[in-house]
Amino acid sequence: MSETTELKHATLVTEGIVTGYEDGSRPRLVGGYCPDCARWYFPCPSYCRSCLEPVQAADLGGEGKLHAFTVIRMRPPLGLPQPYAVGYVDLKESGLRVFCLLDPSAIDRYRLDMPLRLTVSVLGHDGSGQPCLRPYFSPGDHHEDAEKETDTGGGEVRDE
Amino acid sequence: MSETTELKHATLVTEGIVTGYEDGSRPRLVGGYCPDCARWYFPCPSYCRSCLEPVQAADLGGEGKLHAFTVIRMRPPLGLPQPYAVGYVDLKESGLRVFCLLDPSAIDRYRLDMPLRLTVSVLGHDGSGQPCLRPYFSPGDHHEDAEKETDTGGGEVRDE
Amino acid sequence: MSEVVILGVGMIPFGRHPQKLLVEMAAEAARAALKDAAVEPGEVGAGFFSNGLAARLFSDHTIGQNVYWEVGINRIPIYNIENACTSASTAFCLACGQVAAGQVEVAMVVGAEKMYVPELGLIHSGQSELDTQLGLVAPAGFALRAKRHMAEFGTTEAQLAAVAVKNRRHAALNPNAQFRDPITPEDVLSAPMVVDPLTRLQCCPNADGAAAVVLASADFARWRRGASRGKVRPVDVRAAVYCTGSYANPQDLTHWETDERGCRLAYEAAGVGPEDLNVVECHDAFTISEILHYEALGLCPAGEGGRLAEAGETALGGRIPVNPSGGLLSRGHPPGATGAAQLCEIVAQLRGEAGPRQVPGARVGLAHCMGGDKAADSKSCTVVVLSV
Amino acid sequence: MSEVVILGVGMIPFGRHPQKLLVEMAAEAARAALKDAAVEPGEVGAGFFSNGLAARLFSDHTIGQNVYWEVGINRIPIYNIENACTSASTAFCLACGQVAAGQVEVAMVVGAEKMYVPELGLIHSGQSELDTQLGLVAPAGFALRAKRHMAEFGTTEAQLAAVAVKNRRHAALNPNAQFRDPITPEDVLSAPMVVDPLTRLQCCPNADGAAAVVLASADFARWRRGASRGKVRPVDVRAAVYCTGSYANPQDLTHWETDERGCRLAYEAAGVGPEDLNVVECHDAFTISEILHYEALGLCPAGEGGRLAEAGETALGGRIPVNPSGGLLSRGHPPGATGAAQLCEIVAQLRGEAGPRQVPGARVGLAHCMGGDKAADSKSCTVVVLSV
Ligand SMILES: [Zn+2]
Ligand SMILES: [Zn+2]
Repeated sequence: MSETTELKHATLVTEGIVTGYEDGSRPRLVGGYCPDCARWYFPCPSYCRSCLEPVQAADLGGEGKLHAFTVIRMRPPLGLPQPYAVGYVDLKESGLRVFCLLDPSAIDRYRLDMPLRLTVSVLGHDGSGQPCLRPYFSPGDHHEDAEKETDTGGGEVRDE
Repeated sequence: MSETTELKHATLVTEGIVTGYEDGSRPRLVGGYCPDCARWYFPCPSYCRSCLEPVQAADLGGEGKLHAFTVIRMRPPLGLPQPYAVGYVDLKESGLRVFCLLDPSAIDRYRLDMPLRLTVSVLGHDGSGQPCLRPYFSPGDHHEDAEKETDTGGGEVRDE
Repeated sequence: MSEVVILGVGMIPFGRHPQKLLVEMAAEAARAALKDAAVEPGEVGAGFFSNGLAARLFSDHTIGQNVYWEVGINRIPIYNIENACTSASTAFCLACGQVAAGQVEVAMVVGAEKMYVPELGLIHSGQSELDTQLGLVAPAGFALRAKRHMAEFGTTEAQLAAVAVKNRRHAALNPNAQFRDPITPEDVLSAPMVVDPLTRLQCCPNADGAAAVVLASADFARWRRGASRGKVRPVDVRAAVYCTGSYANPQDLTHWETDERGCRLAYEAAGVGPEDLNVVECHDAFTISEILHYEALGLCPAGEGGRLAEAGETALGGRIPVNPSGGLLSRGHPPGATGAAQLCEIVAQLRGEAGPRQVPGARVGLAHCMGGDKAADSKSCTVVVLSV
Repeated sequence: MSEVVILGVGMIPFGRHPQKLLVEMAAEAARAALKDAAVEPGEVGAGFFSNGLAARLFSDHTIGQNVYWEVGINRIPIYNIENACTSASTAFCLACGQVAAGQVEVAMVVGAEKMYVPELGLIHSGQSELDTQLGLVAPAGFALRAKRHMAEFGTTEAQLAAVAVKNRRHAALNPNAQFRDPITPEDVLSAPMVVDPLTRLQCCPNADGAAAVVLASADFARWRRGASRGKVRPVDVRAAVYCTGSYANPQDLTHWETDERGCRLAYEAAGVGPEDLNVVECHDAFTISEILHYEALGLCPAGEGGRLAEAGETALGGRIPVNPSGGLLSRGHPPGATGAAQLCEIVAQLRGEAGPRQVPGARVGLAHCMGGDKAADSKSCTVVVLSV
């Protein structure tokens, strides 16, 4: 429950880039999609880069595969932990390759091509010292996640 | 004497632009002079703008004539008083027209073409809150000043 | 330079846009300009982005690439230009040069600025400059000029106020202007004093804003006009001049030598004189500025600028309307965008699309911009002459 | 582009200059370049000034005018250019374009940066960018590439280290380089880890620095050479290419498409290929960068960059010496100045004036620069080919 409390007092790093985290359902990235051009975007741009028309907000899911990762051991920015991990993640539904934070508690477990699952939680601050909600990927796939949810009897409270 | 104490603890707004203020002698602006090109400068540049050779530091004196003045009534920068006064001053020796602060205690006395005399004293801060020595011109000419010095029996302590 | 045309312009209303990022504002203006020009993103061969303050205010840099990619423009050279108040017009001069040289067929300028943030602070010539450290805030340099002009030529406070009142009257007719409610001379003169003799209503307000211009070679415009949509309404660039200060000492405060030189060079390049102009946008950062620019532009003899304003000759309906958009004084002044917004206005005027503020039959227009105080001179002056 | 030459170059030693203001450093480099070119201030027709950080660090802006006036240059157009690590080389490309078009006979580029101040903080792609807010500091983007390159091509930590060791060995021969003490592979690999697998000695250090280049038309150079001092030793500009990212998704992290495109365009413009090069300065911001640039430049096949470094082929005395100056890794990397410093080195090499680090008989040289991370791509790449 302490994490839930934190969630309520922290602001999201950038509005509109994730969904499904406030209500305990599955966190997913939100990007954009232009149906005319069949193009996906993350983050959602003002306009489709092909046709310059506004794009629809699109659920990009919370699952991906690790394309590259590294561990940042220098003095971290934005109150992030030292060390922390980042990587490029290939998103399952859209095929987009996105830069993202990786779960800093799993630094020793990252392997290329491993499945990842999105979390949204307080990680670092917003630049003015306020706690900040950031999306990050953790090891694990949808299947694992579903099992876990079954184990705990539902998705409302999760403490990974 | 309190002003003298202040002088010792404050830093000069920019190094090398004034002299004669630390020892109680007459404060003067320091600029540059290129003997080859017979050109005066304030502040002193790295090179003469005609011949690109280094210039000599040059005493520009402490006397001038008020070419233009105004009173700044907006929220002041750098801890300057509200209001404060600035102007363009035509320096006596070099003929240079320089931008400078004017004595804020004499705001009602400025008239075009009036004679002015340089003071260096704490006026505002240096941007990080530390008291800062700044040159500024006050009404009065050399002649007046000389009389005053005679009156007070010397130039060591002056409290204008 | 007759071979360069403006194909399209776009801007967002200047004002407060707290919900929009700088890049979003810029992209909105860029998209509008592309659509106005009927140019596809892939046709743009070079992009220029101008901004003055985002590095200091937001720790952002190399922003142009972000802006252009928001409207689908990538791969091409993108230039990030800063030049104080003339940032956008300097970018325009660079872009014109590349088109005139045949280095690109289509170029684009986007300027944007976001100023309504608590971090803004006072506008100055650079914190490391001695003048700044000696208290030279931006309005003070202009106030000193006003005081000399009043002393030497008898310019009055009422004449200064007339400029602000006129530009506000114009702004009421411009939906892109920030301040549109009419003001009276009394309002201007009784507003809080900022720097003697300039009251708050004589100083241009801050603004969030963005504006964009699409340029092309005349050949491209002809081809496009013939081949396609008929919507193409090119405006000829007759001159695009940029010069910097002379910094001579002593400076005469009643005019900027740089201003006069810039105007003269532009007239020479364009082959026109002040008598040929139908409409002018000039850099009325302060009321006194507009008066001094009248004189530099040759709209009146030296010293007569105040009387020209007071006589209404530079108002819509007058002999030579100046700042029909409302100018910096009422449209607001986001330095990164102002130079492009001026071009938006002149293009609208020359196309006959300026609606209730249209100067009837305008064929030749001029956009004038100045920026940066240095050694009692100006660091930059740009003058663009357009015609149809 | 064969009609543009470099007439003169100048720089100050990169390192710590706490006593010098940015403008002073820049003026020192500018003066040296003017003297090297035997050009008078009044002969310069356009000036470009490049800087990346001073607006954020010092609240300074519109700095170019201040710099040029310190060396007696006024009135002419002065352009303030920011483009991350390629600020100076982008300015050089712009300047080349104006000279090539005949818009000016003589142009000048001055780049400067002052970084050794407490306010510096971490280098990133812009604070408002989502990637920055998600923790993308500059070394991380390169480290991710290194990890993919190692995974796909078997590049080793020893090969990465070889780049740092070589560039330090070169720097020992360059009095303008910041770090000149030799280092061993063990030093490199045992240095503190910054971002896996890049240790501190694999990341370019900050620096205060300034560098300048004087360009002219070949006609001007011929006239000057004939008319005067014999000191004139022009170097031909065969290509000056600037391009920006494609930002395609997904990006292949083992190379930058933008890098390859920039190199290809430059070779095409210059009419040379990698086999014609005698000396290269490339943007070794990190050890992995130099390896990737070898491949983009065609100095070796894709994936072979690590082995090329390890084999010593890019060291002085090797097949194609890269970064004889010490590169960013040992000279230091002040973003506003680096692109111009690279040109200083190539010009010295082609003139045969590089002293103990001279590549014997160098006739064709290339300066390569990259900057700005965006969408796993680079925001800019510049490639300049020079020859004598
Ligand atoms: Zn689309
Ligand atoms: Zn001299």
